[in-house]
Amino acid sequence: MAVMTYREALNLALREEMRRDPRVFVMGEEVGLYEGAYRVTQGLLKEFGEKRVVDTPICESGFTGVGVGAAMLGLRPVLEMMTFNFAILALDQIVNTAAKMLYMSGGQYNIPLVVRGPGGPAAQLAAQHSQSMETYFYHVPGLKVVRPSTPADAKGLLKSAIRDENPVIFIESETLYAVKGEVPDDPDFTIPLGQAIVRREGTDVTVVAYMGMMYRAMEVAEELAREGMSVEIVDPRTLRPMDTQTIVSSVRKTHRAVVIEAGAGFAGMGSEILSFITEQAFDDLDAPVERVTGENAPMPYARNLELLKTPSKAKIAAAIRKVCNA
Amino acid sequence: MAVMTYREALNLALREEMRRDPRVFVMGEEVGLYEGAYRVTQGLLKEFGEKRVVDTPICESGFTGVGVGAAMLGLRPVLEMMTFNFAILALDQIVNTAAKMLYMSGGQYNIPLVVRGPGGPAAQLAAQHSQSMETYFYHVPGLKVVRPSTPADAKGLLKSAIRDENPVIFIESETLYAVKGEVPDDPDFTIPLGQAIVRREGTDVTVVAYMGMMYRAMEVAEELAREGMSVEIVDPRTLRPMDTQTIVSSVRKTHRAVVIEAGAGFAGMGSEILSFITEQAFDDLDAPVERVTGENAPMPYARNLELLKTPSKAKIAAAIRKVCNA
Amino acid sequence: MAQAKTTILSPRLDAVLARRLLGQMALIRRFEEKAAEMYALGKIGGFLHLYIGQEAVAVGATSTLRPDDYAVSSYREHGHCLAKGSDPRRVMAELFGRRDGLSKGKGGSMHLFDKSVNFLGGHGIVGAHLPLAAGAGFAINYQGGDQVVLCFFGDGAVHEGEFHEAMNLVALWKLPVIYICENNRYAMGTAIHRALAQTEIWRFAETYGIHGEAVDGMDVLAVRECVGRVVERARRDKTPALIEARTYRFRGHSMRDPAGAVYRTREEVEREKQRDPIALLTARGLKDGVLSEADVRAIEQNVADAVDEAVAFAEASPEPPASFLFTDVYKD
Amino acid sequence: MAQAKTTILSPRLDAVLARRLLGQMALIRRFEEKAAEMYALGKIGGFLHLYIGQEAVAVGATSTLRPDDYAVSSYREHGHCLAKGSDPRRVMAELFGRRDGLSKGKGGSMHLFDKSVNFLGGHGIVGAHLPLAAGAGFAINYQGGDQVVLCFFGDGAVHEGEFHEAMNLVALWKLPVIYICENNRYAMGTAIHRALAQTEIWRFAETYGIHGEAVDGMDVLAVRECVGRVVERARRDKTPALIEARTYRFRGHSMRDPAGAVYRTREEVEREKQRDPIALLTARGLKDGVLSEADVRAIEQNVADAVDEAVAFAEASPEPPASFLFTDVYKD
Ligand SMILES: Cc1ncc(C[n+]2csc(CCOP(=O)(O)OP(=O)(O)O)c2C)c(N)n1
Ligand SMILES: Cc1ncc(C[n+]2csc(CCOP(=O)(O)OP(=O)(O)O)c2C)c(N)n1
Ligand SMILES: [Mg+2]
Ligand SMILES: [Mg+2]
Repeated sequence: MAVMTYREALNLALREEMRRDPRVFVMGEEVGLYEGAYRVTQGLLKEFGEKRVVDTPICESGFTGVGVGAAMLGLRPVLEMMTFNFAILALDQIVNTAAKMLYMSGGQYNIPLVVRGPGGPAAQLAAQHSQSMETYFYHVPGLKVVRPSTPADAKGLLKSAIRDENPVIFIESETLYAVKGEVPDDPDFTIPLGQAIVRREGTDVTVVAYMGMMYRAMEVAEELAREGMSVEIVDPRTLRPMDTQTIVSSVRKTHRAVVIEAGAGFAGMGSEILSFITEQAFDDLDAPVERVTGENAPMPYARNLELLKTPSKAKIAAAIRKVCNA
Repeated sequence: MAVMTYREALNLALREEMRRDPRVFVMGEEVGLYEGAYRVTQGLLKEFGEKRVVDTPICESGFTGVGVGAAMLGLRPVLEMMTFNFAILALDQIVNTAAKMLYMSGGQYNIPLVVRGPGGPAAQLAAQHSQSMETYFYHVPGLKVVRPSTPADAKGLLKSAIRDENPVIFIESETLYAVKGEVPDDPDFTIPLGQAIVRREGTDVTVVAYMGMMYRAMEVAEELAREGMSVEIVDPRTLRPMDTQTIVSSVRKTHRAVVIEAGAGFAGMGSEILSFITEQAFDDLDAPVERVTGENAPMPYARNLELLKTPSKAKIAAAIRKVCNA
Repeated sequence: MAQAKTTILSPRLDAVLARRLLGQMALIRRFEEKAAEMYALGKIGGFLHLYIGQEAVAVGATSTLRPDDYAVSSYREHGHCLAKGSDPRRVMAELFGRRDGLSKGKGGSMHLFDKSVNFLGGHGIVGAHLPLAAGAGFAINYQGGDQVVLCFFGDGAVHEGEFHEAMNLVALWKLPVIYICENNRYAMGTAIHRALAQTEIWRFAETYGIHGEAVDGMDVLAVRECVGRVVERARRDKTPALIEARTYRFRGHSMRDPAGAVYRTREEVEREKQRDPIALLTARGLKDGVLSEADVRAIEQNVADAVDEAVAFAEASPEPPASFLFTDVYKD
Repeated sequence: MAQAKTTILSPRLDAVLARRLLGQMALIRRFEEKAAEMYALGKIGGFLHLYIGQEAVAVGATSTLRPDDYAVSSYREHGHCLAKGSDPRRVMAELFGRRDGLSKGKGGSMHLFDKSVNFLGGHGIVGAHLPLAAGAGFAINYQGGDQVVLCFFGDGAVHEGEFHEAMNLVALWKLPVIYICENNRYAMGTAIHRALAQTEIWRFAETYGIHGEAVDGMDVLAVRECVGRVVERARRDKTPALIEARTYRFRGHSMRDPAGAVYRTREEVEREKQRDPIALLTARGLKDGVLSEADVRAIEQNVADAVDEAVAFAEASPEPPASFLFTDVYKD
């Protein structure tokens, strides 16, 4: 185990997979000479050369289409969206071409493509650059969607994503790149897509959260532990396919659930998690599942408003208390 | 009251609003000379001329941006997406520009824009042309999203959408254009956005459904009535803002709910409707809310598979029976 | 850059070539006439976009390819798919939505794919397959191959931003991709001058510093000569090109627009039909003495038989089983 | 179509004009130097893209406008917003995220909007505001006005498909929109020749049959002369144009790329700084005798005062109240 940042873990995953499989290449805006807007691709150009580390013009739809076409011929492209906000320009290529190609071709053309980059709330980047973008992808049959919260997950899941035969949307976070953690050295270490993880064991309530919200929930859990409450935290890690089983098992144990999401709430990921918990564990629930979501507004620039936009620790704690006292 | 088709009702709404307000204009692919791929804009070019009925090149992002820019200067554009599948190419303009402009400008520039056209499952149009597109819009703060099921709703809601000061996503259906119904003649007849309607009164179970699924649920309700079951059907009509109150009140009365959606289910509209019902009426529920959704696959072309893709009457009936027998 | 050449059926023609080109064009024509009948009978559903009138483009262009070269097209792709070598029986079965269709009945008319002949598909979103073609070209270079990619699209795709993105990328990266715009003067009901500020599509190539050329798309030999040249160059030195094939669709935009009479005149359609690519090649072959009347009849009989067989095959093929709804969503 | 002219500070210059142009450029410069300081102090957050080095483009171009004309820009828009006439105090307050900012603190540096001066905003998605400008032009024609729209964007926006869509639309529909590409040779860390197959951006105009022209973007008088010409034409007969202003950013892409040293050499940056647009105009004014050293000092003092006042105003402005999170999501 080495201790490294989330960013370094991603970088290592890319390197290892590029070493392992010559069909893997990295493409995107500023991934080469500039070494990545967020330095995730640092050193890759030097190690692998221009053939495999490809700087593109600013044409998200165009270069995503290039990735899909290259995948049809057997390559394994890893595309970087400088931030996932810009992936909306490539959404047609991702949803209508990449995700549906295997189906439309009756199984002839699978698209082993990874689209990765940071997404979710960032720091004072305002409405267009600070959004929970997973919502555009996780409902789409044919896609897989990953949101890795820790350095080890970042590495293990990115490697699985690259080895997957299907298009995988892999959304990192600007706010986590500097987070440090232990990461297995083994170049064969991978984490299967579709497996949730229990981040913290507890008996009173299950909190489902990922990325920054997972860390915030962990802090709240520690604080509530001092009051004698035992909070279990489950991180789905992959949003599609969702590991409903791990989450539902946890709820069956605790009989209570709180779902947290950074996004604006209405019809977000939290709705689905609340839904399948309620469907599958209705009789085990001692209280309705609570959702704590971002406020229903675009992201404001002003720091004080921004802080109000995403779920605060106070709100998370209140929701936990509410289900526990129900 | 006149009896007319859904298509005619939309056409009439456009005409009336264009007569009423010279700032309203219609723009899109084939809306003028060709009179609309689905004939919704029939006769408009003749009545209003080229200035107000504008054929565009095939550039969804470009002409949507034109609409947004024109709205900034005080016009009230009604854009037609030939089908909503192509709106995905304009999603950045809709989500990042139109929806956020009022907020980003601190209230200076509102965007009174309607984007309308058919969406949802159609007849053997396969994966790229037969999708539930509302999912890309209804979670976005700043947008309103309408799905009108009947001719009267089509007229009344489109008129409200055009008079609204905000961007409204108005998704019709290829499969409903020929449906006939009574439509008020009054040119001042409008239906406020954000109001659900009880389509059928009942006492045993609340079924929430819109568009084609609403009609299918009505047929099932009639069939089940013969068995003595009393099904209430609520049509949300506007998905954002959602009239949670009408839906929850119905559930408080019936104590049971089934939510139907044509889309692929995971993290769809049904998840949100299930969620708020469960949150707000948990103690009134005698059974967990059931979802009946489209299958989790792209839309196949073959007719027999296509029929299996969207919720069948049998599945809807089974879900209703299940919650009623729980 | 070169101006449109209206070389009417100029280049070399021998008996073998004449029979091959005529045979392919006639097959596509007959196939689609039959498909239209089957659509009217309800055997085919959804959208059906016929290629009738444009056959010289697909046939002339693909006739310059090696089997390991690639082609990709839009939703109007029956002709390209057949010209690339797909089995008409499996194409018809796909249109019927049957299990033995190229895509097991899941794709339909707009989404024909055939990996066995390197046909990268029929794509329904206007303009979206242009970057795909660039991606195929990218992969060829990456893999060190010398294949080329032909990408067919309509004049309507030029309206879309993806056209620009794709052209810039192939030019910038020197990808072996030939973009063939089939300018049939209409995008659905929109005449080209109502949609493009500049209607000489081949001239867009200039902007990107690549080779652009217009060719008479009703003249299969002219298409073959022009595309053959740029294909050889692309194979040799990776140079992309933009070819504007000037053609005309004899039918409506789709079966739902059978007449196409609002946006174009009957006279115009009749005039263009005088330049039917099949008739032009037949006349030339007869005149040059490389085809006989008997040859022509034999070809007609052959394609009629092949198409009848395709229909019989499609009819006989079962519906895809219900389980197919859930297969091919993901690959393990 | 015209080639790049390197008319160094050629056209007419009188004292009033000299003071006005120099004053505006100096204000923008000083404003942004101060903003950089405030960013370092944590008073400004998020992304901050400085316009330093490019001032001649915004100032020269907008100097040809009437107040009722429109301008729109990207995220690098402080200069355009100030040049269009916004109050520096409210701009600084916006950067600070304060209640009295142009957008009540909700927009920040990348999203300045000012309806009072017809500034249609700073937009963060590269290329996305090009169609907006076309829409403004459309509305002007619809309303029967004779205003024009200036749309400022970087060379990087030319990579995007929306560039093509917007150019085609304004050319096709004859909209009074002047597209001004500020070619500073880099899109973030990507030198233009690494991203565009054809780097003479003004030549893209040819494809659409509209007027294209390159101008020395360091020469405020040249910009003014060139844009003035196309603005008058657009006002008169609705002709759009594409102007390529050749310029250079002296700072990094944003405050997070302060050096910008990986992708360009220090020598290059130093060489370009020799052509500082403010120094060039000052020298010309002094040489022509329309500016005195005292004038220059007075201007410097004025803008320093104005910027200090802007900072004081921003500091004094309160944070937006919590309730503002939920206002302006919808308009009633
Ligand atoms: C992005 C997108 N917008 C609109 C459509 C609807 N549509 C299908 S074909 C077509 C016209 C295309 O014309 P052209 O490219 O000239 O091809 P042709 O049909 O003439 O072969 C349109 C508008 C679509 N499929 N995709
Ligand atoms: C669609 C989109 N893709 C990527 C980005 C990230 N990005 C912000 S600025 C920029 C470079 C733009 O360069 P240019 O247009 O030349 O403008 P300049 O910064 O030089 O003024 C990039 C890639 C973005 N904002 N939007
Ligand atoms: Mg066409
Ligand atoms: Mg630049």
